[in-house]
Amino acid sequence: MVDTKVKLCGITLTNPVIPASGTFGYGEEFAKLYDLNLLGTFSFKGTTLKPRFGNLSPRIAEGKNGILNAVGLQNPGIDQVIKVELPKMKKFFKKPVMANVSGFSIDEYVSVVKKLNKCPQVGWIEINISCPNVHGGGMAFGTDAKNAALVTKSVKKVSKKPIIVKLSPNVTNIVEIAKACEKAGADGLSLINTILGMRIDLKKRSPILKNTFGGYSGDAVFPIALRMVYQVAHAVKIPVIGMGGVSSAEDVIEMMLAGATAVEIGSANLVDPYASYKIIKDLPRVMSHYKIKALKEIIGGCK
Amino acid sequence: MVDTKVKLCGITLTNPVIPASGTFGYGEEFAKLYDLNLLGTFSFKGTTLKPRFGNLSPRIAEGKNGILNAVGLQNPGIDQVIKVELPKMKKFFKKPVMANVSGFSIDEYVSVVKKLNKCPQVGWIEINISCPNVHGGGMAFGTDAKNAALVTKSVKKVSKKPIIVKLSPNVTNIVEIAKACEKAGADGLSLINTILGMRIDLKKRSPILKNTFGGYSGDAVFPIALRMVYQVAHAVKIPVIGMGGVSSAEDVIEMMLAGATAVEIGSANLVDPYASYKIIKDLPRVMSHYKIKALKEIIGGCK
Amino acid sequence: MPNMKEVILSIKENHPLTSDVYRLVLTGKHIDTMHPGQFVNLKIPGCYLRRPISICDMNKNQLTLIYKVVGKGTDKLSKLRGEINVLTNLGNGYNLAHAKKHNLLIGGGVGIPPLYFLAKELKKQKKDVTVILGFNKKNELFYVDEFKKLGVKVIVTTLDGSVGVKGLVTDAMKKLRYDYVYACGPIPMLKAVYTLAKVGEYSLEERMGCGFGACMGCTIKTEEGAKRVCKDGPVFLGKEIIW
Amino acid sequence: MPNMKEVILSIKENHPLTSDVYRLVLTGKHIDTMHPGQFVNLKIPGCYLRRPISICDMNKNQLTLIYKVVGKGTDKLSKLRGEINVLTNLGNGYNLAHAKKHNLLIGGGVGIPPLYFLAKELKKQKKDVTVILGFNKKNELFYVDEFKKLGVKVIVTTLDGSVGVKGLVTDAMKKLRYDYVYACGPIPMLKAVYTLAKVGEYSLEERMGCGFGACMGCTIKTEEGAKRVCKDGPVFLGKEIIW
Repeated sequence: MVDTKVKLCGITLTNPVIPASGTFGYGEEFAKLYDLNLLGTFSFKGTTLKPRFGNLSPRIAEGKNGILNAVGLQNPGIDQVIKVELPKMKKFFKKPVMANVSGFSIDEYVSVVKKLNKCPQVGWIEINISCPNVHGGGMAFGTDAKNAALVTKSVKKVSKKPIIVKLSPNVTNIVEIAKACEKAGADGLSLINTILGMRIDLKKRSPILKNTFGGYSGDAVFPIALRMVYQVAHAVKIPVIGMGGVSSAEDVIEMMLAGATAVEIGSANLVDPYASYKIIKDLPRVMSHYKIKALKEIIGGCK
Repeated sequence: MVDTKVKLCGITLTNPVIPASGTFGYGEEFAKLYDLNLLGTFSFKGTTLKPRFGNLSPRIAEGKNGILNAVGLQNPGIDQVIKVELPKMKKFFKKPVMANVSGFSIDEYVSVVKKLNKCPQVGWIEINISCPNVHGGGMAFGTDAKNAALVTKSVKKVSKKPIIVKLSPNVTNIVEIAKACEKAGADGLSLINTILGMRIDLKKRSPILKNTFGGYSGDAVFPIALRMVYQVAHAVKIPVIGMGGVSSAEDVIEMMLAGATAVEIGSANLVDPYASYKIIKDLPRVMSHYKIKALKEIIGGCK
Repeated sequence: MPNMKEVILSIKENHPLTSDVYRLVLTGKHIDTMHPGQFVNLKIPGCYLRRPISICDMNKNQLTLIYKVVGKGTDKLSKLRGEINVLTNLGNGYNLAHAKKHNLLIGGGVGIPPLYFLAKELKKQKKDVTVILGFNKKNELFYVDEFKKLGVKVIVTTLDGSVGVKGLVTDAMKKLRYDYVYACGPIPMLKAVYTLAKVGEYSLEERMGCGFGACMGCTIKTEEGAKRVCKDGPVFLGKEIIW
Repeated sequence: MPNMKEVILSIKENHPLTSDVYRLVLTGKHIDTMHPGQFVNLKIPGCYLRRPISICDMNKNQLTLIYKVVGKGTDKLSKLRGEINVLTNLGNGYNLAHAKKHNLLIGGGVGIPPLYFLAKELKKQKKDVTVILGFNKKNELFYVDEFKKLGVKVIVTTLDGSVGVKGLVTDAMKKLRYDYVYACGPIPMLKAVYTLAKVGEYSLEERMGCGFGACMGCTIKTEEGAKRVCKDGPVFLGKEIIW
């Protein structure tokens, strides 16, 4: 019997598989398909202080072995999430959930984190400083080491939960930003967010996405994500959550060998709603095939 | 009859299709398959002042809908290229060729450019400041605006040929670097070079590439390349050559709509040695399908 | 309503009805019963995103879809044989309980297929059904006879007048008596129809990421706030839509 | 030698010989005649890079390849049916003109297949041929009878001694008389063989980008400088290789 347990910022996960924010809503749609308590946990839809509609459509375009999205942080706002979504979630998800938070100012991040302190369901707070689809804030914080550190320090000051900072891949030196967040007190890091991309409609001769650009994710970005996870995991001491194009149990193991303590599954959930479930079910087989007894033992095992 | 002609830094190309450096050697292997004079031109293997063996193998890994390479600028050195390769090339290629140049110091770039001044076969010099697979030099020049400008200015001072600077996508702000090169006198820009990536051998638990990291190219990177070409083409006045995952006539047109004056074909030549030939043959059909009479008219046509 | 389900179906037929409109007939056990206006999401090898196609007809263990080849994805689909991975039971369809005495179904181009299934179900309920099928020109016509075989009144319009009423579907509407409208087609057509009819249900199209409500990729603004076309639609009441 | 050529071939057979070693038989017109030690490069749907496989046998309009399932690519290949895109005529093979009176062919595991084609051609030239086939254990054996049918002397070695000589191929070499060696297999085996034989031709393996000399992906250092395994090899003289 193989051991899939890992520890993420003091909380033990039965397995390292975590559906990623923005691809799993608040769990509702997937809870109808399988028991979400099989998951390590999941990161719910990026939440802001005020409700947001997001960008105008089209918000989605086909990449090449990936998807481009420019949703732009549509969410009902933190109060609604606490009042409606979390109680609903409680019925089908008994584990600590990861709260994903976005903001357009330091104050906004801080206010949302304060509200989440009062939510016992929330185990971790993932601070998204890397959304490429919103103007001002979002990625602006994630592409500059000073700003990244400032957000991290500010939320750490008020947070009663472990803070995991979600990093942007759209940078020259992700290690520099990772170290700045660690120094500012981050309990963990998650990477990569989507890569800024674009597609053009040849008939209309205009961008497919109303927002012109969108975040590129899916299988195609895996080698880039893996490289950044490897670089960051070797540069910091805090746990790293790897994500970016993970779609199989083999990918999960590759990410963990690169240094990931846990692994988020993103776009794969969109093209196959059972993806995270299938990956978890397949892990023991793949582990034995590669002679892995306990997943925690291979974290950063790539020599 | 459709018109595929474009003008690149004063020289007219019968079509915008240019096999990219590092995927086409010095043309010899492909000249056996089809008449290379059908091409707009091609950019020959990245050449340095001294001969280079490059990195140790393995130098190649499968991406996900792409290829990772860590060849590391293997080449016989500029003197050998001028003495042996260019005369050989003369027999099968009658058009001006694009010389791709790499270096590890400003002096090295300058010396190679001086030698190329004496080669009538060379129409353009593509300055590679973005090779991700060599330590020191290479990408170091391409990820910093000041260094990029310095290289550009130095080679422009001595060059008798149009200088096209090849940019790295591994940066936070490619527009800043593009503008710096334009300001320093670049006659054109080409982008994107490969994206730094990695794969791990699950059995050996070690990187597949001996060099650990490699440059990721192929279909997978197309949406990222297209975005950067669009950003750069809208920010500079000099011509931009678009490349990155182009594998069809449709892709060529998408790149041109984004703002590319010409388009380089890279990895596609490796998995299908006839790729560039097929794309050129297919262009008229796709142009009529999208009601394009002259390619030059759609450059930057994406509104 | 039964849940979304992932099924592998056999391609029984995948043939062109016109130069670019294809009929895809899928067979397999455990195909849940779906409702007119719902759609399925197809995994096409070589495409990352699934392609949503609304249901044209539904029989025991058999699903009929009609799609138009518009890009690389649908082109690949048109060449596909053998088996295909399908997500079924997606979206909310037309509400047949809203049907009145005289029901007018209006479809434009590739928006026509879901109305066939709807017309068939309304006839089962002994409802009076008139269908307006809008095309650009004669050689684009499809399924006209199939509708007639259902015993519904069929009016064809063509932009160039090569068949039936010359002009838009709205030109054919004016002369008709109806109490309720079910429509599917391009937004400008739907808007024109609603402006005249001021009633009914309209099926919208939007680029989708997942097709089951998870990614918020296809959200639109409605009078009742933000709605996901895939999960809260694709069929909306005319009065809900911000035209 | 004829040029590299892109051909679409039909998969006549794609079956396992052992738990993970498969035989792939491809048929089609205009398959150029290739030489022992050359390889072809296969386009596997779902993989970006082609997969190079050396030729095991060659008849009119028919090509036989033997490959081992080692990863996702070869796993996909093992499930492939119908047609496949192949680049033929790649690399330089063994030089049959170098053959002497007593020729020893040595193959290890999945390095064995090209030696079958070589043995067949050498027999045609009435050469004396002895073959050593090295495996780990009994259930990994393949093609032993096929070699015997060629009328060559066959010696099998297994690491665990479950069949034939117990040990490595080099253990079987010691007792033999030979003037020339042709070998293919893992580097440590080739090195051990050359150390003993000090003569012969050795087929090397390397991860390749293109397979026809364009990308410099598979370059190695040799006594004669940098060489591309795909274009200048995959067969090299023992004395060229830096061991």
